[in-house]
Amino acid sequence: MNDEIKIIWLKFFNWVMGNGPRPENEIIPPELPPDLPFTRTPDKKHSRFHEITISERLIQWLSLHGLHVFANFYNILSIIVCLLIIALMLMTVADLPPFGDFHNPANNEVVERYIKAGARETGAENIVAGMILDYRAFDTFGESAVLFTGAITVLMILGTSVKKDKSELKRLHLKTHSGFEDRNFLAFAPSLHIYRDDDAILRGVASLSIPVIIIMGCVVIISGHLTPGGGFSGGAILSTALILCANAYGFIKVHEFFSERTFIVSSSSALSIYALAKGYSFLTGANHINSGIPIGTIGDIFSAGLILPLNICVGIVVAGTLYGFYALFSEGEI
Amino acid sequence: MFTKLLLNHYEAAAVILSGIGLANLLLQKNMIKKIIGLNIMDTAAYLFLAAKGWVAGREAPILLQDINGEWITRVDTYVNPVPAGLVLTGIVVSVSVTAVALSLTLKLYEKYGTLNIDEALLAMTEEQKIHEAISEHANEEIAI
Amino acid sequence: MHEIEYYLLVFCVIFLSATIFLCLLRSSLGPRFTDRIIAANIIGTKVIALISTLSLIIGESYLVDICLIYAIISFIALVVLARSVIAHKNEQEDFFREVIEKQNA
Amino acid sequence: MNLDFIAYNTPFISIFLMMAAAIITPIIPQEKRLPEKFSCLCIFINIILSGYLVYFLATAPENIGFNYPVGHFPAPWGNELRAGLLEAVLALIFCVAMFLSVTGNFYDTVNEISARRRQILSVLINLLTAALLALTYTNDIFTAYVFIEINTIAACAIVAVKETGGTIRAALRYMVMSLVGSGIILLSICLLYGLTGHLLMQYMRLKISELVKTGMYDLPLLVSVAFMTSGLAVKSALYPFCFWLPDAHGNSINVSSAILSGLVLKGHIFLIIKVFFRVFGLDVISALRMDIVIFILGCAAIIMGSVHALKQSNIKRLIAWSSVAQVGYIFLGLGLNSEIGIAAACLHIVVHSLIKPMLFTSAGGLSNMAGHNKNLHDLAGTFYLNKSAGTAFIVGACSMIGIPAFAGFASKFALTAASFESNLMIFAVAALGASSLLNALYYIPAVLVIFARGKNNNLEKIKLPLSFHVSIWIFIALNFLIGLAFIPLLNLITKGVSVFG
Repeated sequence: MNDEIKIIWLKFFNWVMGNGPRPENEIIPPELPPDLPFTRTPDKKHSRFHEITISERLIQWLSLHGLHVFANFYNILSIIVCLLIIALMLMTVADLPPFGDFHNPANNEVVERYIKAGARETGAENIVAGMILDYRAFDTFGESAVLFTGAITVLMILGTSVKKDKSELKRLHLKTHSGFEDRNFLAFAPSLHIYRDDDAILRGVASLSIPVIIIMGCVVIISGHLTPGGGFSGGAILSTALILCANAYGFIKVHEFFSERTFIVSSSSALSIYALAKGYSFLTGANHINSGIPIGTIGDIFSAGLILPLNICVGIVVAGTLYGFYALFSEGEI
Repeated sequence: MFTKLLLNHYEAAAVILSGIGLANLLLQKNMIKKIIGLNIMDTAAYLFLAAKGWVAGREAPILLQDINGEWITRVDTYVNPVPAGLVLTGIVVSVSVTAVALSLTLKLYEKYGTLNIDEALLAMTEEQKIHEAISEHANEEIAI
Repeated sequence: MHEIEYYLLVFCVIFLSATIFLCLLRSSLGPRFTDRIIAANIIGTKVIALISTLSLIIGESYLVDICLIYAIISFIALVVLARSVIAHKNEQEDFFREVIEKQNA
Repeated sequence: MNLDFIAYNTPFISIFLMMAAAIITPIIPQEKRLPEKFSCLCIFINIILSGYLVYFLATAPENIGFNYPVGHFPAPWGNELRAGLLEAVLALIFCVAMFLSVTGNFYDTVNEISARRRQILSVLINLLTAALLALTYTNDIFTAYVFIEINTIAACAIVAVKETGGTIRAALRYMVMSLVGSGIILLSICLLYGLTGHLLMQYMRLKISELVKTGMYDLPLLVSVAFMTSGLAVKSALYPFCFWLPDAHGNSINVSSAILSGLVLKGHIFLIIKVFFRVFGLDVISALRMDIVIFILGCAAIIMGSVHALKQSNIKRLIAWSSVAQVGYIFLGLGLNSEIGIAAACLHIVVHSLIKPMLFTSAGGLSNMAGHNKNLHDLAGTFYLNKSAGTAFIVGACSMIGIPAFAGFASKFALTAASFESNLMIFAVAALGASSLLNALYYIPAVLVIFARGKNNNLEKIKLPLSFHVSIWIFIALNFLIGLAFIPLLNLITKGVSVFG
């Protein structure tokens, strides 16, 4: 009985550790060495300098005796600091107002107005959409600007530098990590999206699903003021359609209709329209002038004043930006 | 205190998560893992905010219709919409920040072939030494 | 909703969460890269089931939309991962072949 | 309320103008350096607008400032900006410093980076200006968070704008440190929202004073103020969190160093002042003992920043470490926890954001003469090749040391005067004196080096364009203006601080 349990436990343990018996006809690539962790620490000693200076001697001594002690000390210290912070925060949390109680300070007159008059004043059925695009629209404007900043920065860092030759990268890699055992070829970033003949299944699935995904994204964007969703989520869905297209049909295919120029012009112009619309609304609001934008009946598609066009603008920007991130990270260019 | 913690269990989980993120940040040497730790910290803050907004027994803040087709705008029907908006903003911010940090990491790897910022420093000082050696050599040649 | 149905759904949620943990274990321990990818994909599938169960429990139909979007995103994540693995393998084999040729020569 | 239309709309228009400029800059053609000229033009318009706002508020019969609702909804429901005398003065100074550091280094960016990157650099400069102005004017703590993030990303990007290994590494380090800061700030905002239910500063303050009276949420309040302060202190390089700064400021190109040191840090510091003054109130801060902590850290920063600067041989790293010390002065004024102390701190913000860009610009001009070498001993004799840069460097160094008639003296004088009213007087005066001595120790050799006629006699004179000389001389003129006539400025700031809370 005891042995049986032991055997079952052993089997489970082996399963967890991945040592279980493998099927006989499984293909194991013979000559490749086993997986290593994501990165590995390279050799301590770079062999280009043969003179030993005093500092190097000190480092050697430390690496023999002191470094382990120091590293352990640092690790233990940071664990203690983290535990202390967690304990402090837990004490703080225990002092906070109870979870889910409607007497909490957060449920005050501000929330009351958002719920009671939100639909009447903004025309949006979705109270959150009305809040972020009308009551607190300046935050959302800043948020789009953050996305724009991020896109421009990534474009600058990854997109405009001089492309290194691949052999140069390999040389660099071999210089720092000599030897076979290293399999961490992040720098080699092979071109992922070439048109390949053995991708027929993926292309079939993509040709069916890309229109559906695009329709889904458009629906989420357009009904942003009626249901959960809006520009940001809809734009993210649209960008997945672009990413799927790049995977199935090759990167060049997407490049035909979505180049870097398209990206910059579309997001700049969409954000300009956004800025103009919001600037008009902010200025008239601050000077107590009626903006004259009709609110419409609650629940219609064409209602809620500026929220629908703003959502569309944000959707364009987000779709472009997220696809741009993907393309820049995988290919180095949009 | 423990009963209060059980009452505020969402917030407690959030602060523990943020502590885990901070520990990741301090202990990991790999930049990508550090960025993951930062993201965990951000996510913990969003969990905290979302927990702040919830009110027991109320619906999500999207207007409902009653039997006559009228919009229900009573306060005791919906939860607090403000944290939802703040979380939305925060998520977009963290997406762009993560993208920038990752792109810098990629560049660092292209330069030095390592994801560890200290090893990059070692490689950088060695490069400088080579540069200085080369320039000194050049000066000597001119002098001759 | 009937009590029994409610408890059944809650049990489903708990069971799914427990199995998600097992998948997480596999995806972090997985000896091969493919194991990790499959584990991650199974987590995605389970999360979709979990969200739909939750939408039944809470009675919010909006959550079903989130299911759809989650399905799209997990599908695309799988495609991209698989493709990067293929490209990675090809590149690696080329590289090793090159080095071996150099050593032989 | 009979407010002038332009003055009333200035806070919003100046932010909005810079953001719109940033949005359309990527589609401006790159010929004839149009993007950079466009951003200079926008900043210049902002200078005029802010100057008019300062004039308007200073001459108004009751200068209490005004709240500007952004959108159609009044205060607790919508976002809000606030413009008082203090904010207007700071915005004016930030715009002036930004304009002069961009024009002063206009020649330098051509040598350093490609045309495509220059276009993106001008986008980033526009965004940084917008974020700084928004941090100056905002009255809503979540808006502040969003603009802090814009500031962070843009600041990291302008460090990495020239792609070398050092800048990438420095930018990455800066990024990680600032993201830790942002995470902590976000947690603190969550806590504050949970406790007060508001995001606008004056409403938060009302709620917090109620809470302090009842004594209910003492620990959460303490934790939230500590987190907010430490998060912003990481971003503004207060001493123990400042080790990212010399790398970031020392490695990047001149215009980036000037903007980062002179302006980006100041935005975050001003936000700390805002949080202390407008969200918590000085009495709550002193009840929670945060002022002592800030004061001690400020003193440590003053001493340790100067000590680290003594060890540097690279001129840009020297100036960067001196920034750490100067940030310490501001925190020292803040830690005195009185209105007059905060006025002195604000005066130091003004002074430092005019001196530091000048020092970086002139150091860039000098090192340009020595073949882009930044080591101190390579700069020997460069004064004779570039007289205006040399003069500016001397003026900046004298200011930093605190010699009378230079701008640095004004803020040191104000800080000393403020410390006389505090019971921490001895420590404050000791720290100020010690740091003046240390400043002299590391700035005077640097000044003497550029006069030394030594081994570098074979250097050729390179003619720099007019924009550099004009900007440098405007910097010098502003320096003397503040140094000789700082009493009216201090009065203006004191007035602003008295209506700030």
